[in-house]
Amino acid sequence: MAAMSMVQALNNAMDLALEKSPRTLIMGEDVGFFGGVFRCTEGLQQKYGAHRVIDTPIAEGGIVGVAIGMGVNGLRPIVEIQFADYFYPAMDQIVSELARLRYRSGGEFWAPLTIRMPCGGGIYGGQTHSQSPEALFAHVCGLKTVIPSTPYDAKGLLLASIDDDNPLIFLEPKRIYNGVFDGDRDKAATGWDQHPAGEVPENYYTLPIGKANIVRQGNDTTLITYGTMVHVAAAAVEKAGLDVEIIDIRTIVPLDIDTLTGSVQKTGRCVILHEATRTSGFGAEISAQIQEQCFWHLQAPIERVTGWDTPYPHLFEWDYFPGQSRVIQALQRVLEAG
Amino acid sequence: MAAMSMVQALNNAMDLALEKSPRTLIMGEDVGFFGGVFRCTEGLQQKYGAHRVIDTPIAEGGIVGVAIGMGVNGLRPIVEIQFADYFYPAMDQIVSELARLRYRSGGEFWAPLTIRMPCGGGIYGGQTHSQSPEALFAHVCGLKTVIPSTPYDAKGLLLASIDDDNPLIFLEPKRIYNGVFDGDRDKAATGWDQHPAGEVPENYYTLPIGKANIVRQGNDTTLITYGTMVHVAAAAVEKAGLDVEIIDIRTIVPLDIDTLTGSVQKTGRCVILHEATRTSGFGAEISAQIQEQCFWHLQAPIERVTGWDTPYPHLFEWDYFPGQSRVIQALQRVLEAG
Amino acid sequence: MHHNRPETRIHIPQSPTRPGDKPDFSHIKIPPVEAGRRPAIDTPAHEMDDLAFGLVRVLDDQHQACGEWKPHIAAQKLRDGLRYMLQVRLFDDHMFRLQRQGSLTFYLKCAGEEAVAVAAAQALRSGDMLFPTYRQQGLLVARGLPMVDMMCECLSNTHDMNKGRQLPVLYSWAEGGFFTISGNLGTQVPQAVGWAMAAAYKNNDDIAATWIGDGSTAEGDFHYALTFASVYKAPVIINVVNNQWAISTFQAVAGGENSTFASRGHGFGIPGLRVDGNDFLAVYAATQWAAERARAQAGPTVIELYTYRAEGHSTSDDPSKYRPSHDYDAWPLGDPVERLKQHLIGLGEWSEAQHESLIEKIRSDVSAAYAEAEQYGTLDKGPRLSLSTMFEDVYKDMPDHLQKQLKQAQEG
Amino acid sequence: MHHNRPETRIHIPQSPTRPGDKPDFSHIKIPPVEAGRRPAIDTPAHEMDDLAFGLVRVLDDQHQACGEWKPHIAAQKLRDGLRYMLQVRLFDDHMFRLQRQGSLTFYLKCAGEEAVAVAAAQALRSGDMLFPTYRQQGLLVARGLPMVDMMCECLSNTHDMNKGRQLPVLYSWAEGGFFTISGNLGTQVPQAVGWAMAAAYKNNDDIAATWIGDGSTAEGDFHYALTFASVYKAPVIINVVNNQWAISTFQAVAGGENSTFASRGHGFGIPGLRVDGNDFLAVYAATQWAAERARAQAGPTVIELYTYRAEGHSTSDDPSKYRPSHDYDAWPLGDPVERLKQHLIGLGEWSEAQHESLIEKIRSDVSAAYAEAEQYGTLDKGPRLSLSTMFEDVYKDMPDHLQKQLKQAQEG
Ligand SMILES: Cc1ncc(C[n+]2csc(CCOP(=O)(O)OP(=O)(O)O)c2C)c(N)n1
Ligand SMILES: Cc1ncc(C[n+]2csc(CCOP(=O)(O)OP(=O)(O)O)c2C)c(N)n1
Ligand SMILES: [Mg+2]
Ligand SMILES: [Mg+2]
Repeated sequence: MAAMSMVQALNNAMDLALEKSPRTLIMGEDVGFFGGVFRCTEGLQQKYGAHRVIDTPIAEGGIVGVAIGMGVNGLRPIVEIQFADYFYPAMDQIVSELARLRYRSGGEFWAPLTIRMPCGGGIYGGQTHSQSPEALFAHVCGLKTVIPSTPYDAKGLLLASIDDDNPLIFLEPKRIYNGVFDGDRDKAATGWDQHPAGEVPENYYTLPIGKANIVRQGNDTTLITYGTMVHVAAAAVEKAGLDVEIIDIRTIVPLDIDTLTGSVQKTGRCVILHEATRTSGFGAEISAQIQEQCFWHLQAPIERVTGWDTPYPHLFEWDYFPGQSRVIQALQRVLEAG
Repeated sequence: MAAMSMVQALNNAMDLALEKSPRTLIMGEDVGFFGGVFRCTEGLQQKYGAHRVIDTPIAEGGIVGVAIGMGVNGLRPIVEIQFADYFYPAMDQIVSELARLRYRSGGEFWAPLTIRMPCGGGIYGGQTHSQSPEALFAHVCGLKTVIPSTPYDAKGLLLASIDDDNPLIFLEPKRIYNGVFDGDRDKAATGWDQHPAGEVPENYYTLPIGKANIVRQGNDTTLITYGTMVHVAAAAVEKAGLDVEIIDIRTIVPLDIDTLTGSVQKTGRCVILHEATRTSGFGAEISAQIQEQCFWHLQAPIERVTGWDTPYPHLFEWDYFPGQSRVIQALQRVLEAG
Repeated sequence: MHHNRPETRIHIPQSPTRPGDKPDFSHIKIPPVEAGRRPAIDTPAHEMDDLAFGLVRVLDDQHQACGEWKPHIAAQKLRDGLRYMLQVRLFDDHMFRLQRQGSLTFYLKCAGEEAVAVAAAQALRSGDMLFPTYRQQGLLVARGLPMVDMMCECLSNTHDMNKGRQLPVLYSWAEGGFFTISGNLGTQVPQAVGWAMAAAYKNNDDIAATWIGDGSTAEGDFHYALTFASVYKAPVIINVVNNQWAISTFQAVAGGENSTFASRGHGFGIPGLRVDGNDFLAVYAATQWAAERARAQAGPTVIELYTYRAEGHSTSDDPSKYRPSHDYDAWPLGDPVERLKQHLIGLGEWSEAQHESLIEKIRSDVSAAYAEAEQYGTLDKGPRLSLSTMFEDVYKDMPDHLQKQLKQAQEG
Repeated sequence: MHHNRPETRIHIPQSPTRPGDKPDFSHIKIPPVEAGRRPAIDTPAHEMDDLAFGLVRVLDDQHQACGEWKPHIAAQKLRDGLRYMLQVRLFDDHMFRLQRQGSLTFYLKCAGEEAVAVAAAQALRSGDMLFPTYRQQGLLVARGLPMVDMMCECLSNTHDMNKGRQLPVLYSWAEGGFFTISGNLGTQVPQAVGWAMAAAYKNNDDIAATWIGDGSTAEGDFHYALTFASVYKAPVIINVVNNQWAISTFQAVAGGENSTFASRGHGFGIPGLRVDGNDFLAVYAATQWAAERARAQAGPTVIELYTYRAEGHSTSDDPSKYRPSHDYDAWPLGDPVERLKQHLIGLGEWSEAQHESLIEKIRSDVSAAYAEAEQYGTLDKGPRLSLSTMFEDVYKDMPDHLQKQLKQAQEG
């Protein structure tokens, strides 16, 4: 075991993956010699060679298209999109190709890509360095979409993703790359070495894709979230002193709905929390499914606490970010309802 | 008044728009000399000139990017994407540019594009000529998204869209371009001349964007839908002899939620019907909002009847298509619940 | 002139002829066969720029092979090529008629473009991977996929390689090194580059070849492919099939007015060959040259196959709405089948009689194949794939939510 | 060598030098000024292909203007140019320092590339529309945007033209004909083509000019722009600023190894000029030539501005991790400010003393501007835009759901 930040855990996972199989390679903008703008691939080109950690042209659609061809030819590319905000030029290759290959070819062709991308705000990145596009991927059948909330999860989920023969979107909440962030921007950042899940085994391990994680047991309300917001949720619940069950879904698709409904059937109340814009965000799907399956258990309307339906503004970053107070208010409303 | 198919109504709307302002132009693949693969722009190049109905290269991202520049320079381009399945290469220009221009520039720049695209299945078009991507647009703030279900609506909504200074996605359910289709593929197709909304005024008129249409009054359940499914809904309700209120939302964003909640508060029950794949489809958003606002009125879980979470298969088109029987079953389940 | 038509200075390209006009191809300059030079494969790219503006030709007007590009090719291989092309053409005719009779939902021919695929397939090795678009059925035929398998795809029946999921003609054949055809234009080109990079990564000398239409070169994917192929010197051949039309739009709308498609790679240092696409031997020779370059790690090549779409875009199209009828008869580069036939006859390796009997033979093979294919089902008759195939292969293993949906679908 | 490193034949381009190496630009060939030919603007594109492989230069090693490209330009205009460039540089220095002190969230300099923007702005007409990327602040300065306005954008304060919504340096200035800068690379290029097409559509002779980095040319948008510009002969200038780097990757990774960026348009029949980007007069002359072509309806031009990113990519970058330090000192094309200054001194139109006092003057202007800007607020101090601006301009009019959300946000 070693104390690792999420960046280090991801780096360690990729190191082990490159070590394990010469068929695995990394490609993306600035990932090679430099080691990535967030340093996730630092040192890997030096260790494994320029052909295994490949600096690519700035062409997200090209990177994914080319990686698909590599995947079809037996390689297992790990693709880094420098920011999730820049995946759009690759949308066609992801949706029309990557996600559909196996289906449309009757199972003959497929490409086991893992596409990593830093997502989320809270770093004063403005509207083009802060987006959370998970709902767009969720609507594309054929893709799995994963989002970790701790270094321990990040490593285990990334290794599982690389191993998975399905194409995978791996979202990395950049606000917690280098330390835990609980939504209180006035508090000094705490390093991952202060957090239990910052203890990461150095050996190879995987965590199951499609399994949610009950982060905190509770009885009065279920709070469903993922990514950075897991820590905001925990801090809010702590602060408000409420008996809330917090679930980190960890995988967007396939969603571990049974764990969610199990909890809501117990608590009878539910709040969903994410950073992405509200309308048609993934919270809508979670809400719809829980409503469908737990209708007779629900004692209050399911609430969504989300980013607003605006781009992520530079100046009003902290008014946009769904922080602790909005979470607490929602929990209280839900608890008092009915 | 004249009997018009939806194709004719759209053609007529564009004719009037080109007539009204020399700043309006049409561009897209095969829209010019040929008049479009679905004939929506037939005769318009001959009437208005090759520079006002422009055949473009096959490059959806280029078409939208170029049209944005034109819009910024005072023109009002109507863009045709040949099939909704082919908008993905234009995703970045639509999401990162078109939808954000006004916001990011503090209101200085904007481009009043109307992007038309035929959507939906039921024509044996296979997975790349059948998609319904409205949920993807719904999650992009800054865009309005419209989808008509009749020739009358198509003309009025298209003219309103062209007039609107916001960027607009205009989805055209191709299965009902040339006649009403109620989901019964064994029945002979009926022309729009048999349908009251196939009567279309020849003069210029607009319908409000953001206003739903109560297609059928009813008391026991609210059935919310749009596009081709409006007709499937009507036929299903007719067949089952149920007292159902059918609402055609007509605009995806901004959603006329008040009309929807008004109805559900009356009926206490709700079914949502769309052709798009289920997970993170727009039905999820409608369900979430209704649940949030009508929780205390709901007497049964809201149900979604949707396409499956698979690509649209060629062979199993009619098993994929959410037809009358699935609608009736859902209505009955919802009516019997509780 | 309509009163709303303002004075304008925007340039809008136009097709030189339209319905009602006499076909006119006088703008096309055809250099003599002898004018074509065949440089060594390791020639620096920019020293070959002229090749993108010439026309690689082998067969002269008397159907004799000559000039620097004349390939070494046995008569038997040529006869095979002729047979494959004929098979493609007769297969297309048959399937097109079946669509018109309502037996197929859709069909798409490659009439006039048979050499583009067949000759290329014959010039490549079996380990080379093909990334086609939808008008290269000749690759399948030349690589030996039984016609019945092609028909089963078009029928979405129980023997369909795609399990009923794709439109007719969007074939896939892993064993034959033929990548699943996409309905989305252009996507295969960077994929081919990636496949080729992977071959180089693995240190083997297989190469990739890909085909894209003139119209589709406008997609960003074409640019990605050129960029990555250039940067990583990928062993790939990028074939642009310039059949002059993209559905209703003339190639000038795709940017064919100011330069050739063969020259599209020049800005990346990728050499381009402009080739008479209806000259079987020229396509063969050009492919061989580019394949040698790729295998020798000398880099990628763009090949423009200059040809003509003899018929409509597909069964959904009506070309009489946008171009003169019978224009193919006036196409100055002739017909690939006819030209190869005459060449073989000139060599004394073929005869009219053999040709007639070959046609007979293929016709009956096509009919027999279709009779067999029908037994495996059609869209609405006979055996049918299980409903579960709708939910399979979305993922490698079916996740819970799809299992639930399958159950619901089965319950009706 | 790691044991998992297989034998491979894939070509991976490399930067010629890395940290610890001595800067080495010996691979760069600089032709003499006299070698540059300036063809008539109506010369057929393919007869000018050589220009994409040469280097348009005006200032010789003694800083004298000579050769065919030497523009007619008044001394006062040159002095203005020098002043603008100096202002950009000192502004950048100041803002960079402020970011390091924590006053700004982000900043990005254009050190070494000032001529690219300033000279171009001076060669264009005020009605011409500019579609820049993030390293052309010189356009704003040359067109007269007060520094305080630029600072207000960087501070997201109450006078910010973007109403607090964008990162620092992503300016927008409608009145000045400066299009809102995108955070997404490459998108502005087809937009510029569309703007130019609209000008032609409206039958006026304004043109558009756009800038894109060497790295960003790999995006599909660049291809779209070339395609549409070629097909519709759009009156546009597409400037590729080849500053040799894209964050940490050398221009070979963007495809600079096998051809020049200036030649990227050749495959579309778009002529390309490769220009010494640090030679103010060369940039001016090339822009003027391309603008004349565009205005005369002779078509688009690609201009590659050959220059060097003198410093890091931005405040988020650390170039010492991937390239030799002090490499800019070895850059063979010198510094644009210094070269224009020497030229003017040589003409007897400028002096060291004037230069020093100009620097003093600008420094104090910058400080004064910042003092003023701060009064309009900073990210966390002083006056602040109303919260409602977060919800405005998403749409032209605020729809109901955003009004509700605004209310919720206001309630906290
Ligand atoms: C991304 C995308 N855009 C549009 C289409 C619709 N479409 C299908 S074929 C075609 C024309 C293609 O022309 P070309 O590339 O020249 O190939 P050809 O049909 O001539 O062989 C178009 C526009 C599509 N399939 N995919
Ligand atoms: C679509 C997109 N992909 C990636 C990025 C991240 N990014 C910002 S600047 C940059 C490098 C651009 O290099 P270049 O085009 O050469 O311009 P320069 O910075 O040298 O002026 C990258 C990769 C982005 N902003 N947008
Ligand atoms: Mg074509
Ligand atoms: Mg650069």
